[in-house]
Amino acid sequence: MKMPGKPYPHLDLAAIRARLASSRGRTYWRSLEELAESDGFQEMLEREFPRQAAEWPDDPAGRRQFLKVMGASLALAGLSACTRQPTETIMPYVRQPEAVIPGKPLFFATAVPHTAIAMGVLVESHLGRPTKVEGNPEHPASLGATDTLAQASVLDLYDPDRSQTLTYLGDIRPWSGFLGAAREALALQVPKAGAGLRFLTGATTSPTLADQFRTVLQKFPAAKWHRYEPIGRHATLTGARQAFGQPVHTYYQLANADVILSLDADFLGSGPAGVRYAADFASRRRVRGSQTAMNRLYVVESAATPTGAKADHRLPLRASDIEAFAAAVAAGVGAKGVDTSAGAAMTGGPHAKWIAALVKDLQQHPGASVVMPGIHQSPAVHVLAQAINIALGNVGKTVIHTDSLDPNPVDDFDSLHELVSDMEAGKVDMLVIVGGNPVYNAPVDFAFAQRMSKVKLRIHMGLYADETSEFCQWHIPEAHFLETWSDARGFDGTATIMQPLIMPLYFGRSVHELLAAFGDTPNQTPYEIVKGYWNRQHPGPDFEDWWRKAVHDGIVPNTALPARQVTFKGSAAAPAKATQAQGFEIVFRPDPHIFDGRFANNGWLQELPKPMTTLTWDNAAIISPRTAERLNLQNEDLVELEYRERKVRAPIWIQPGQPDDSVTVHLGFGRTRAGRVGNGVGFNAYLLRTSGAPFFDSGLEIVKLGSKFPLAMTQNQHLMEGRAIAISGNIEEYRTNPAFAKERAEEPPKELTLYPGFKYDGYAWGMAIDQTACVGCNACMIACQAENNISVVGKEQVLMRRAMHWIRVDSYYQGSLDNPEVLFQPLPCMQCENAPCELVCPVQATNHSSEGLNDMVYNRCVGTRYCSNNCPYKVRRFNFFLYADWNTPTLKMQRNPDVSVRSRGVMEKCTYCVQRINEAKIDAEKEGRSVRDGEIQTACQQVCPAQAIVFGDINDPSSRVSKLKAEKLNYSLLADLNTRPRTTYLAALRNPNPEIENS
Amino acid sequence: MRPPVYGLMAEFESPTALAAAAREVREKGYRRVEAYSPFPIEEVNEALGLHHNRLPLLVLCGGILGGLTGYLMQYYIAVIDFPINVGGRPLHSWPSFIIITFELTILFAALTTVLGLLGLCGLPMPYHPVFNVPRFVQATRDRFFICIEARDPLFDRHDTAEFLSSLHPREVSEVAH
Amino acid sequence: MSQIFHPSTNTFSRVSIFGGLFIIAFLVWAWAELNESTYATRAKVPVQQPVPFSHEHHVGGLGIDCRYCHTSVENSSFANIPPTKTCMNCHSQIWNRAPMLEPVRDSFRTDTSIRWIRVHDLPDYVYFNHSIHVAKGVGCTTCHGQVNRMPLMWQENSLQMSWCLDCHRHPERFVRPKSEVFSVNWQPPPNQLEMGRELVKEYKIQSLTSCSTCHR
Amino acid sequence: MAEDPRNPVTVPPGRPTLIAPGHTFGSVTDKISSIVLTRRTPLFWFVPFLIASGLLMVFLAAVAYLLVRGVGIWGIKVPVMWGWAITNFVWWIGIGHAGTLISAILLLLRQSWRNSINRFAEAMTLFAVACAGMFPLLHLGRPWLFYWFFPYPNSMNIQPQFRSPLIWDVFAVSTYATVSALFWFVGLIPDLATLRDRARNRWARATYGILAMGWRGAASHWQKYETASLLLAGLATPLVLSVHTVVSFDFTIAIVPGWHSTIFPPYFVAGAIYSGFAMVLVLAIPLRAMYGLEDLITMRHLDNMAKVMLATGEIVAYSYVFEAFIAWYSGNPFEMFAMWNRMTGPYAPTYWLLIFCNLVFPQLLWWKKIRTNIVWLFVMSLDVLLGMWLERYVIIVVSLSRDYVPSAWGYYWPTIWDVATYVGTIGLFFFLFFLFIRSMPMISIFEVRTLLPQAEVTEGVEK
Repeated sequence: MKMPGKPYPHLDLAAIRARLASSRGRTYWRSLEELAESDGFQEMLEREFPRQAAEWPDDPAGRRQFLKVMGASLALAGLSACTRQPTETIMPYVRQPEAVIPGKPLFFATAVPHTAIAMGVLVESHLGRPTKVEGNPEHPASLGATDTLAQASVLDLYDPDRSQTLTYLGDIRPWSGFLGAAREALALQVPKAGAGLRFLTGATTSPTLADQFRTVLQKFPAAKWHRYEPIGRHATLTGARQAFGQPVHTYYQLANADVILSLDADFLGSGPAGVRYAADFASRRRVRGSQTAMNRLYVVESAATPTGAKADHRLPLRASDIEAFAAAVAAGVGAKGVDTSAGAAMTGGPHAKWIAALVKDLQQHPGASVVMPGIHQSPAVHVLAQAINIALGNVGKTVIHTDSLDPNPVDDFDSLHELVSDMEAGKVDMLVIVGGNPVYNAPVDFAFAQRMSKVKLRIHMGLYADETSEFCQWHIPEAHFLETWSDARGFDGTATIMQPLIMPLYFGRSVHELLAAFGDTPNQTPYEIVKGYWNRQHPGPDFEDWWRKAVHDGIVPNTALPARQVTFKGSAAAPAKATQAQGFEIVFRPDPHIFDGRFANNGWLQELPKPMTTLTWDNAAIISPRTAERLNLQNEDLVELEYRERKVRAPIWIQPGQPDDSVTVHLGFGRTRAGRVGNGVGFNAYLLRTSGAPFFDSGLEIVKLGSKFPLAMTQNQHLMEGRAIAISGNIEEYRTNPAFAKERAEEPPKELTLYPGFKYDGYAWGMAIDQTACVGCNACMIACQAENNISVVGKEQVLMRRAMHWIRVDSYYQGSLDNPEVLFQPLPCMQCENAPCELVCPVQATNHSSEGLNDMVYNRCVGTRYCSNNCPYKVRRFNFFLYADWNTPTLKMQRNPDVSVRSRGVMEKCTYCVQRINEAKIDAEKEGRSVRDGEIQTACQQVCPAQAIVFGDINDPSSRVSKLKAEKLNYSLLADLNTRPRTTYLAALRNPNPEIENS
Repeated sequence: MRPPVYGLMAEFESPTALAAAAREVREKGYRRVEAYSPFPIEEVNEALGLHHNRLPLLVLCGGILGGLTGYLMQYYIAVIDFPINVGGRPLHSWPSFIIITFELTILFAALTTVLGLLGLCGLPMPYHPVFNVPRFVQATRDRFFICIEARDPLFDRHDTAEFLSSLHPREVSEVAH
Repeated sequence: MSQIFHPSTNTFSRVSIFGGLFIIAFLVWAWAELNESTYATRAKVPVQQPVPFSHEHHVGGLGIDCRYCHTSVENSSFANIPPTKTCMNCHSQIWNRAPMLEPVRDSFRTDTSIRWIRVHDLPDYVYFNHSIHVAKGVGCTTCHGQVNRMPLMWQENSLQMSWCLDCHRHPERFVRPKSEVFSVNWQPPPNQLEMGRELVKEYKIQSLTSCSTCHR
Repeated sequence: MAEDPRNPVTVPPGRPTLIAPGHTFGSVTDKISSIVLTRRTPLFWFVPFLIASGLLMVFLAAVAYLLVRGVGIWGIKVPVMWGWAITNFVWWIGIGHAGTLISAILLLLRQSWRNSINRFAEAMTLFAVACAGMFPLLHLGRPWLFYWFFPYPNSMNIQPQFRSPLIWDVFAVSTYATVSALFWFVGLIPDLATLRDRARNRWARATYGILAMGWRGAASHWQKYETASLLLAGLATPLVLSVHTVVSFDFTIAIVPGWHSTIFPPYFVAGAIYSGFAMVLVLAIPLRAMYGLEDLITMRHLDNMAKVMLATGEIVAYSYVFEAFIAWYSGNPFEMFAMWNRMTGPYAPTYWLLIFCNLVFPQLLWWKKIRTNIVWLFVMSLDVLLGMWLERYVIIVVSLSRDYVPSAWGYYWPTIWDVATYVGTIGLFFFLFFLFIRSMPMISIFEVRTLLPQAEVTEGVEK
């Protein structure tokens, strides 16, 4: 199979215009006037020589750049001018806080709320600047790891585009001004008990907030509190209500599961519990020596996801067919109280054997299996899944039911619909929107903006002055979660008290403050509010200590929700209607990185390659190869998607493993008021999304437009060309010949050399990467970016293959084009002992440390780029332009002070987070001991949910990394080149079901 | 005591004539003789007894010096001054050091050649008495000159002039200082 | 023809050929000198501060220990510049009216930092850690000179890479007993070398010259 | 001029007629020096000179913009970190081989036909090397730090890394440039003296006088002068062979499939001479026409040069064949793929065009008719120049675009700035070359004199 790369020669003016028009990329890093200037420049360029578009990173900050260079050349002319440094000042504290030791970071526990569900984290703070998010090992949702969103959240904090002022009709107003206005408006509401008062928030699990709402609603009984999440737990909730008659919350204990069936659930590394699930899942797949037990994962899915890639058996099905599939399985396992008639279509169909084998497998593991429905699936699927789990006796063992995390949960679409109709009916005088962006992301059929205009007083609180605030009189900048006090619950109910790391940078207000304004104590600080609430929960003299401990640990003791016994009522759902496939199916998915669009202005997330497609800076209409052939579509072809008389234009991406006749579009793009990074990136799929079919529906038409739209991929070639790159095998293979990977890698013997090698006594750093564990979530890439001050380069530069990530996660396909087997391979610098890159550097800018690190000395590099040419793994990254931002103050605050910020013309690369190594070594030396195993964690290792990356001293035979490298599965990448990499891989293993294999 | 003139110069029209003249001048016993021609003429050199010169020896020394400089510099820098592990290669990677050793050998040798040439010829010397002879400009075109210098013991302003004219030159002229 | 050149040109031309070589040699030498000069390195140049703080007086005269102000020198990369509070500990009592100290009092009153001028300023791509050096028996004065003789602070050494390497290559020439690390009057004993070698063994001092020791 | 009865002008039988009959010392001298000393510059000089100057401006603009923005303005990317810049570097260096080769090797081989072409061939060499030398500097990410390539005592105590072929390049190219310049200048001295003596304008006389350093054609000087020329030739010969060998090390030392090959050094040298002679022909053919030098640069010269081209061309052809064969024979999957990729990959058209230009088309040179046909020769030379440029492009770009790890594969495409920089250096080259032919004797006068029959001493030395 050929993954079509860039056509060659690739010259397409229209596309380049589109490209120029489409993306802003690095303008992020520049001030507005420069942005304007850059646009002019680009148009000029476009007129002059369109071919060149790609080679502008976006904004030639002409004059400044020029002066810079003149500076450089003058420095050269002016002899030692280049060696003399400008004068710096030091500004010490006036009164130094006790805890603070300048030069040493502090870590504070808090939580990252993901659709209000908490993941406990520890945030690194340098002299009061939060710079990096790490997982909180104590927290059930984290266990020390984190995900992409948590890593990127710190960049959101410093985003210069966040709204910075409280405004009324665009004019700046003081907080008191707002309070006054609010009071007046509320005064009118008092007589009618708040009948005209409406609140709209996103989902929430915050006990404090719930409590505040309770008081407010007591004061205004007729007021209503609506909740809307575009990517909410709609199906889960409705399914639960149907199944149990109450909003039961369900989560899974994959650590106890031998067989897992995912019904369109992308549970690995995404979603609020994704990190924990990935950890538990991987924990059951660690094949070591004679320990060859593995769990088995079946995935039935409507889009190519990392979870599907990890599956031992994957079945691509149109989203609408999954209900039938579930019914078939339910019938197979003899689930009670559900209508499984729809299953007949499947059991009679081509997948009959598959299903039979699956059912058998499930039944062989009662109480040790899990069936997970996807949040994008229909409620019916959820009901069926519950029924199957009950039938398999999984409840209480691998499937846990608890009370809802949200005290009184509501269905997103019902709730929003109610609000909309009230607004239409003119019942709403005062609407307070907190956090959400409904104007952008509400279902189109609600025509939210237009109906909202009927509301007299419209108040919006948000991190950004976004599409919604444009339609509101009042906009209140919201405080970032790292800037204020709050609390939230984890997926299992564990509550975390979120403490601020820094004063609000942009005078943001917390949602608690806002609600207080509607209560009787308008001037309470968030601290007082949150602490007050918890004090009421824990009265008594020991509260202070209790509070300190809870805040310090990042966990409120015994707040996890207890498991509940619930009785299955059977589904009230009508049996699935046979899907009449008129037209194509359209599937709406949140973007893996910018989610529902709220992170659209986050450069790290925009440039982070999406799993599988490695697409950056865009979304696409993803179709299967077969569909593409039928419609005669190529990658990057611009098409018009027409669905229920609504149209959007989208570029095509052909994704192997995508079910046929089904188009997956990612939500969250096409923002108009996201900020300089997010504006106009991609197309807005919400324009097709209706409340009737929020996640999928058939009836889509595709019209080819004939023009092209370039998509910036970081990987064009997903075939290994029969080379031993990412080696994989079956568990059976391993049992018969554990060393199969080593044999394929052809490692030459160490003696095979004319010259004596170098001795590495003392430490010898090395890394082992378990490809079986890696779930391809890309968290390592963004963690590395945050830790090592890696620049964002923008779409044009990614198109030029100049993305800067030091570690990348390659995905390779093998097998059939329609349902390929996918392998993930994280690729950091291999730290070769015989490094080809070092040999060719003319100025000794890269060479070996005494501990075997392949050092890169940025300040010595002159930029011949020879090292990159000679690197067989291509892990070196080059600053073709001045990528790093040397101007925006807030972005400087984010930087890790322990890592140099690279300048133009310099090569950079992974050095195993040498700053962390040095720190640990110094501490150890001072204590007169040697570094303990596990004391040093590289950023990529620390973030990895599946613990696929292990780093340590390979001279210490007892270290984890040594043990892994001793495994038979361990092999070196391109070993036959005799580069002697310090980073090695454990071959990927799968545990297929023989019955399906052989059929 | 400085003789009144630099010497006497005879002009010929062909290399053959010059060679013949040179021979006779030598036979007559003159030693401080110089011939001038628009291109090198071996016969004249022989006639004037110009055989070997020290240039090749100089160049050899220059070359050896260059080679040593090249290799020792590299050895010192890579092994002694700041030994760094580069791609696991030995500090003393002699095969890699050969190229620069070679280049510096050539460079030094070539520079010695040119400087040696200038030195041995006493160039640059933009001013020289022979340029005082008006027709000497033809020496770089198509005329051939022979000049007996006044410093020669046998030199006599009158007799030498007589003798030169006996060689059938185109013309004989005195060379002022 | 008439001569084009005056006889003197012979001398001129020859001199100029060799003179050229000398001029180039001179330029190279000048460049090298300039790079090492105190102009480029700023060594030995007293720095004017907003408050003319005298180490001579406080360290030499009053004998205050380095760590009284530079609190984090033993456990952080940064030795710390004392907060205004530290000054006020004493100067709220003594010299509490001295006009010279007005900036200090002002800072304390208005809660704004004093803007000290950085004296020892390494390039941003160099990562130096005070604590480990102190812990391994590198005395303050080894790098900072005898601050107790400095009425105004100046940078004692060039702080150039070659200077760092001197010690990283031959620690035995500079280390001293840990007990003496903070003593400002300590002078290397005549048997420095042999003592040094023993201390190097005793303190397990490694001679770290890998690039990533200082550059990341 | 009046003939001296004692030595009549007689052409000894069998002596090759490298110079059309009828010439005398005076006539050749006047003919060549008049080109320089003539009062008014001919139009056919101005037109190309102005075009070249225009291109030079383009070059300066491109370089200025490069320094302002960074090498990102070029099409380079991961994995193809070297694009046109290095291609041009190797191409120019290759061209720069002909001059020294002609003057050095042919001198040692006593090929007297070289005498009337070596001068401008050497000049061509110098200017080609000048153009080549630009690229290694310009392609640096931080060009202002180029001096770190040289070992010198510094406050960082850090020196160049002598295992890197790039450092070898620095030494090889600078040495080659220096030696070629010396060789060229030494060769010029006697002719400068001639110009000094023929110039009317006193400034011209002074200038040439200074440059001639007082050369007066003394026999003792001539004798040392010839020794020096032989020594320089002897030194330049291994040097000229080494330069492109070293340049080829840039590739052979690396482990990139398609680069890591032992056949490169000889094959690069042959290729260099190939393109070098092509460039000499490209210059010589119009020159002799413009300045009516047919009687000095005769058909025989052109024929000989064409033969050299043919010979080196065959060596290059042989190398291509063997490169492919070895790739297959080695059984190394990466090598095999690299070769297969050249032939069938996305850049296949470039490869096949290269094969046509360097391997197929030049076979016409076997026919004397072609070799002695001005037009054919000129076209052929241009074709070879193009072919040799393509060869380097294929080696560099195509090999890099698809190396070991498929996930990193990517395709290079030049930007307008790549083109501008390249075209710009061509401008620079001709700018310098036209200045040269206007101000210096483009043919070695004194060496041409020796080719005249009159130069023979006809009577026996012994009596």
